[in-house]
Amino acid sequence: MGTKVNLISGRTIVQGRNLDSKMSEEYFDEVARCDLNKADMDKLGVAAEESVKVKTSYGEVVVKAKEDAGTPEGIAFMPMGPWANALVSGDTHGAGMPSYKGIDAEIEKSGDKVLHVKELMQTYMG
Amino acid sequence: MGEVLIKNGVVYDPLNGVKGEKKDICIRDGKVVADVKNPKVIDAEGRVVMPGGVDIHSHIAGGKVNSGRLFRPEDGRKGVEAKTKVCRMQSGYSVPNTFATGYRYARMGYTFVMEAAMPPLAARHTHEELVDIPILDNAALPLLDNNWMTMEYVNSGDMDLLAAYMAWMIKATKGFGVKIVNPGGTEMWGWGKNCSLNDTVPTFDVTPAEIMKGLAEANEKFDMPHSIHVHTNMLGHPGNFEITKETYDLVKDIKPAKDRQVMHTTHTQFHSYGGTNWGDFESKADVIADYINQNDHATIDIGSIILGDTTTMTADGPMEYSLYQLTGRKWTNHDVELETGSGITPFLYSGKSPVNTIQWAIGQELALLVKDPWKLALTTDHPNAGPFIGYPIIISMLMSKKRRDESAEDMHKVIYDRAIYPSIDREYSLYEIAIITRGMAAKALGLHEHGKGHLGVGADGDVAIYDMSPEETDAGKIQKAFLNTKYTIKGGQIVVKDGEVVATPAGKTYFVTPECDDKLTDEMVVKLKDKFDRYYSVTYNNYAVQDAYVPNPYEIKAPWRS
Amino acid sequence: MQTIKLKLKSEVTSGVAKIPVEVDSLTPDKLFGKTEAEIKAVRVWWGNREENTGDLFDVSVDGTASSADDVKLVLDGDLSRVKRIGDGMKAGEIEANGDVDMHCGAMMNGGKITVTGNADCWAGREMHGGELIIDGDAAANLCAMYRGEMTGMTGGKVTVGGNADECVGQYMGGGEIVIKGNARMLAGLNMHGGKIVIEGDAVMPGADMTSGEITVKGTVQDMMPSFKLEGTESIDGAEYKKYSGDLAMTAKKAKGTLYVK
Amino acid sequence: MVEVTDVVCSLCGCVCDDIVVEVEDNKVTKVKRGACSVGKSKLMGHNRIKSPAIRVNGELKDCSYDEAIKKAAEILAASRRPLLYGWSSTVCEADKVGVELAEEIGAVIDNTASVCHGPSVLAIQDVGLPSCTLGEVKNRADLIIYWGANPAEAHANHMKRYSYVSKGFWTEEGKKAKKLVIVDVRATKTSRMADVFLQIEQGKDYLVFSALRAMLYGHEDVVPDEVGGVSKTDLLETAEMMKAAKFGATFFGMGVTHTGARHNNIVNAIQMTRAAHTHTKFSITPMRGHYNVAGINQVCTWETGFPFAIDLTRGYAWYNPGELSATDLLIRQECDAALVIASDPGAHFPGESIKHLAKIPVIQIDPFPNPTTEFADVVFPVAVSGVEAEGNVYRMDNIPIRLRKLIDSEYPEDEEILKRILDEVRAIKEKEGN
Repeated sequence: MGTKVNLISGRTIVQGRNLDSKMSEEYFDEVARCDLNKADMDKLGVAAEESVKVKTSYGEVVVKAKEDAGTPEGIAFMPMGPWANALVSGDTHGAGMPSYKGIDAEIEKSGDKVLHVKELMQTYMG
Repeated sequence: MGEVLIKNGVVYDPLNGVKGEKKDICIRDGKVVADVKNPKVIDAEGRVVMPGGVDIHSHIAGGKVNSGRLFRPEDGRKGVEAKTKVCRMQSGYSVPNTFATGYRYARMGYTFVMEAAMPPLAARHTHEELVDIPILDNAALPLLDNNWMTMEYVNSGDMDLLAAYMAWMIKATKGFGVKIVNPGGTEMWGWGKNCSLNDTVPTFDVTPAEIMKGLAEANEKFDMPHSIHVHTNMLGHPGNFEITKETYDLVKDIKPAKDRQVMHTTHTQFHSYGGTNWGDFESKADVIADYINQNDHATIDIGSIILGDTTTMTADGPMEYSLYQLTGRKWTNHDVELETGSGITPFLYSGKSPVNTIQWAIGQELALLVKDPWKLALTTDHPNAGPFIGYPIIISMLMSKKRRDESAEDMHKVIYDRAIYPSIDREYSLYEIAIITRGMAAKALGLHEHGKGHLGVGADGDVAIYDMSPEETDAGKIQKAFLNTKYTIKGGQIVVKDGEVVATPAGKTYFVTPECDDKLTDEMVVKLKDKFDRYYSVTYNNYAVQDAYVPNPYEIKAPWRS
Repeated sequence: MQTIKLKLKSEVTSGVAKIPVEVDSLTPDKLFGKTEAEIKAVRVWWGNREENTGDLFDVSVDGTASSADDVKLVLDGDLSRVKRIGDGMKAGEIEANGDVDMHCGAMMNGGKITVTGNADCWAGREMHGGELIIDGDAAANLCAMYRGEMTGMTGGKVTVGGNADECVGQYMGGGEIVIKGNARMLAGLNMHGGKIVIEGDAVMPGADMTSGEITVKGTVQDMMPSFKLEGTESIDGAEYKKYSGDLAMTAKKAKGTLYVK
Repeated sequence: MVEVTDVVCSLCGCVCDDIVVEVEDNKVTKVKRGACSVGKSKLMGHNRIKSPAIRVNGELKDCSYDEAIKKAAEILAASRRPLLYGWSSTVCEADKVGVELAEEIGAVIDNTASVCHGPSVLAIQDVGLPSCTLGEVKNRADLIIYWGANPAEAHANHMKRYSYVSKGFWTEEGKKAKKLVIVDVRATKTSRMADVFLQIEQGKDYLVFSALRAMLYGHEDVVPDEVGGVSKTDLLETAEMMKAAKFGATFFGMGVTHTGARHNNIVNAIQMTRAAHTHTKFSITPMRGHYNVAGINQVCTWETGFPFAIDLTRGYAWYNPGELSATDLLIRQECDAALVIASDPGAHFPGESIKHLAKIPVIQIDPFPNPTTEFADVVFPVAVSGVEAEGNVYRMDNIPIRLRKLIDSEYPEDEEILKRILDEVRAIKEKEGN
């Protein structure tokens, strides 16, 4: 069973360190992930490093779950990057800024593989 | 470069005493020469010919100008013109983009503009924009009065070290001279406060008066082309005329290094206010003009108001805050560590407002009441009192009593009670206009020795040909002629023809190198480096403006006067 | 009465890219007095090239007009990439059949525009007069100001049959806006005059308002915490709480009125 | 081995300029001091794009720079609605050529501000920005507020060099004599250092700003007991701290620009600063991301009159974020070609935008392969500014600093590639008689 969360994305230091090496494993490990509160992890029945599928009205991706005490219950945090951005709304409401934070999302445990950057980008090709 | 011959024009060249004589001007390789052999001939028959205009004080480039552009897209939608085969795109009215700035000045016959306030820490920004302004030769005045180093040396009385610091900063910023803006007050604005001329600035234990006197003394230790350039305390406050007078008195006894003023006070309109509040606000232009008439050590530019919407901007942070509190409009502030600050807010000058009406009158009154035009320059403190493209309006006002009377009728009736304006009959001649728009400015900046502001042999081939007869008395026609030249020639090249920009050569940046004794400099640098190590947010070695920022340099050396 | 029909040719919007056509040169007052041939030759921007109206639209003209008021412009075809319909219009009538792109009725001074579908952002931007009717939804910044300006709509009337997105009537100084459906966040932001009626729900209405009046007939989500409850009032038989604000602008400036159920 | 001092970091908006590195055999071999781990990583270098390339039958095939320039110019000259996007991780000298190219081909030019601090720019256009240089904060500020910003992760040197942890003239004691307020949805490394941590409900920033404004103007009576998940007591305490400060400095990040009311959050943050200014000195500064995003805003502003999202279709500038921002244009499928430089929309744009980008011809200019490279049709490898090329950049507080060149590059600079494309475009247009 999935759980409903409010999804936000943002920078992390490892993501920043790999801004110029986004094709690297370190970037993949850092960015293709989703931070959740322990309560939400338990609710989903996932342990750290297990895969979850995150779905919004705009797309879905599979990423690794990570427990983070600082993230409140009901909030999911993903480092900014291609995986989070597969889920965000492009509607800028006449302001030019997509909603990178505050997206209604649903998370469920998943047995699917986490797509590598190249594979993820392939999903946008024609 | 080829030769140009401007034939049969009626020439006004005040620095050479030429008062409307029919005279040919010959240019070869960008300079005025005695004769030419195979020139391109421009027939100026019956038209007014002047040296290229020189603007002594205008805000055209740098951080606060660009902050003004950035936060006023509503200004940017005015004055829009598409690119042409010759010109880049144009936008903006009170804060035009760099391209429009160059084109519009050139179309008015101006070929040199002084950017009047360069925050030293952001000097690279000023230069980046100056490079991007087409046609105009230019220079910029670094702000040196609220600097901690300056205040500390003034406090300790080390005038030689102050001079060494001043020299180092002018070199480091590729600047032209010393700019002073609300001395002490901008530092106090770091804490949200302000001060007046004789108040003590806490921590540094100096008064604004001492700062200005100290910098004037330091400036005159070198053969600086320009004097200190002053925006004194309490700009825009009712009753500030006393402070303005006191400011002049501070430097009365200092001997200038060259044949020029010891102090230039800018946008003097904003400093000639009487009254005690906005209710009893009145003109004291007569008192200020009298002072200038009776003394020879100070010059002014007027900072005349152009009615309408504009963008005010100055390093005088507290003043901009007061203005924003009056209007409630958008307000940007940018304090610069250890050095200066700035504030920006839009403002509407309305002829219906009694205060704006008196301000409007004062600028012109100053021009009309100062007897010797060699003591004043035409400015609008662009864009503070209005955009520079309003100069032709002011010129037509000064030349026509009739136009002034007609205009006064459209203003608030307070003009008849609390301004001197309606009683003044003087009308400027074209010769006098040539003085206040080029000759005086060039001389006050020391640029006449470098080919600016005149048409004598050896001068730069910068010429404005106005499409008007010297006999013209119709104010409307005068205004039109001064807005768009028949020809503007820059360095011997035609850049404007029939009011249209036809060529856009790059301008040169003039900067001064004050030559200071190495020992003094070394001693000063020890103290300066400590400031960088402990308080600046950039390093000493990354501070000075690199040569790459001034691709078309014109260096003026200013030797130490033992 | 004259009817000018312009139907956008399908090939204009059938490419990989949907490049907008900008029709600010095609208002009833600008087309008044022109022959069909002249209308076909009016230049319009399609991307970075100027084209003849006749090359992008099928054009037909019926009847004659004695003034611009008598000119009715009917726009058909896929209008979802047609921007600036009725931009700066002074007189006459425009009927746009379908969804229209941004800036419909921007800076409008007079006349009437009817949009039978949805209107994209900035419909009625800086509108001074006339009437704009949008049968469907209005996207963000309906009747708002242009960037940096402190005045949005100053006059005229706008009716939206469906919902409206964020910032309805920002910096509104006059005129009237009626939203039959819901309004997303910050309707009446910075409002300093005029009237907005939202028949459905609203989020954070009236922020930073200094004058003017907003009525929300549905429910308010996230009521601004800086409004003062002044009492209750009955409007059209229903009981409303009357708030004044926005006190975040200081008490001196907080002269706006917000009616909430 | 040579030690180079005063090295300027070309990674984030902090633009630290006191870095010391070692260079040996035309390589940066060690970052000795001054850089955070992110900056260090930048200086040490990464995998590079090796050769210019053109996509043929779905595969990038290496080619010469001449061939790539010809191809790029053909794409741009033929385009009816080209988008030129990026510009934040290169120097102003290149940005200027970019504006000229956009003007020449009637393009929309936009920069990464539109997905970063574009909302801040819109807010500044509404109410202005009472701000100061970072050194002012260092020397004077006794109250630091980070709102929706997490410098410990995103601007790792910020607190140390400029704000809470730094020591300056009136702040010799450093953080001991300062107060730190953090406002965030999540508890972070940064929030752990705070004197006051306001953990607000996601998306409710706007309400919280308005409540604080009302308090600063003396109208706490109308504020309800809880606003945006924060108790009135905590808000009152914060308001009192603001009033009591000698110099307050607010920094805000994408936690505010990306969420809820977005640009209007920033308007409200600035309005809060104006309200605080009626009590004491207060400043507010956006935590700009890329090292020169402030610079491309500056260049665009002085050349076109506007900072980003500029349409030069008609030969003059029409500015309108929300209409002309890159993500809007792409989602609306308006563009028929794009040039991407010094940025990575493939990684940072919403999927919906990338879908259109993948359909149209894309020219990429970048030192490093990234997600955008996966669908780029013409690719130019270039020198790394700040390591292999010098030039001017603007720090987050708009202080201009010159990047240093530390080593030679086998690749051309951004500016050179852009100039060559511009020349080639002009040659094509001349041939066509335009």
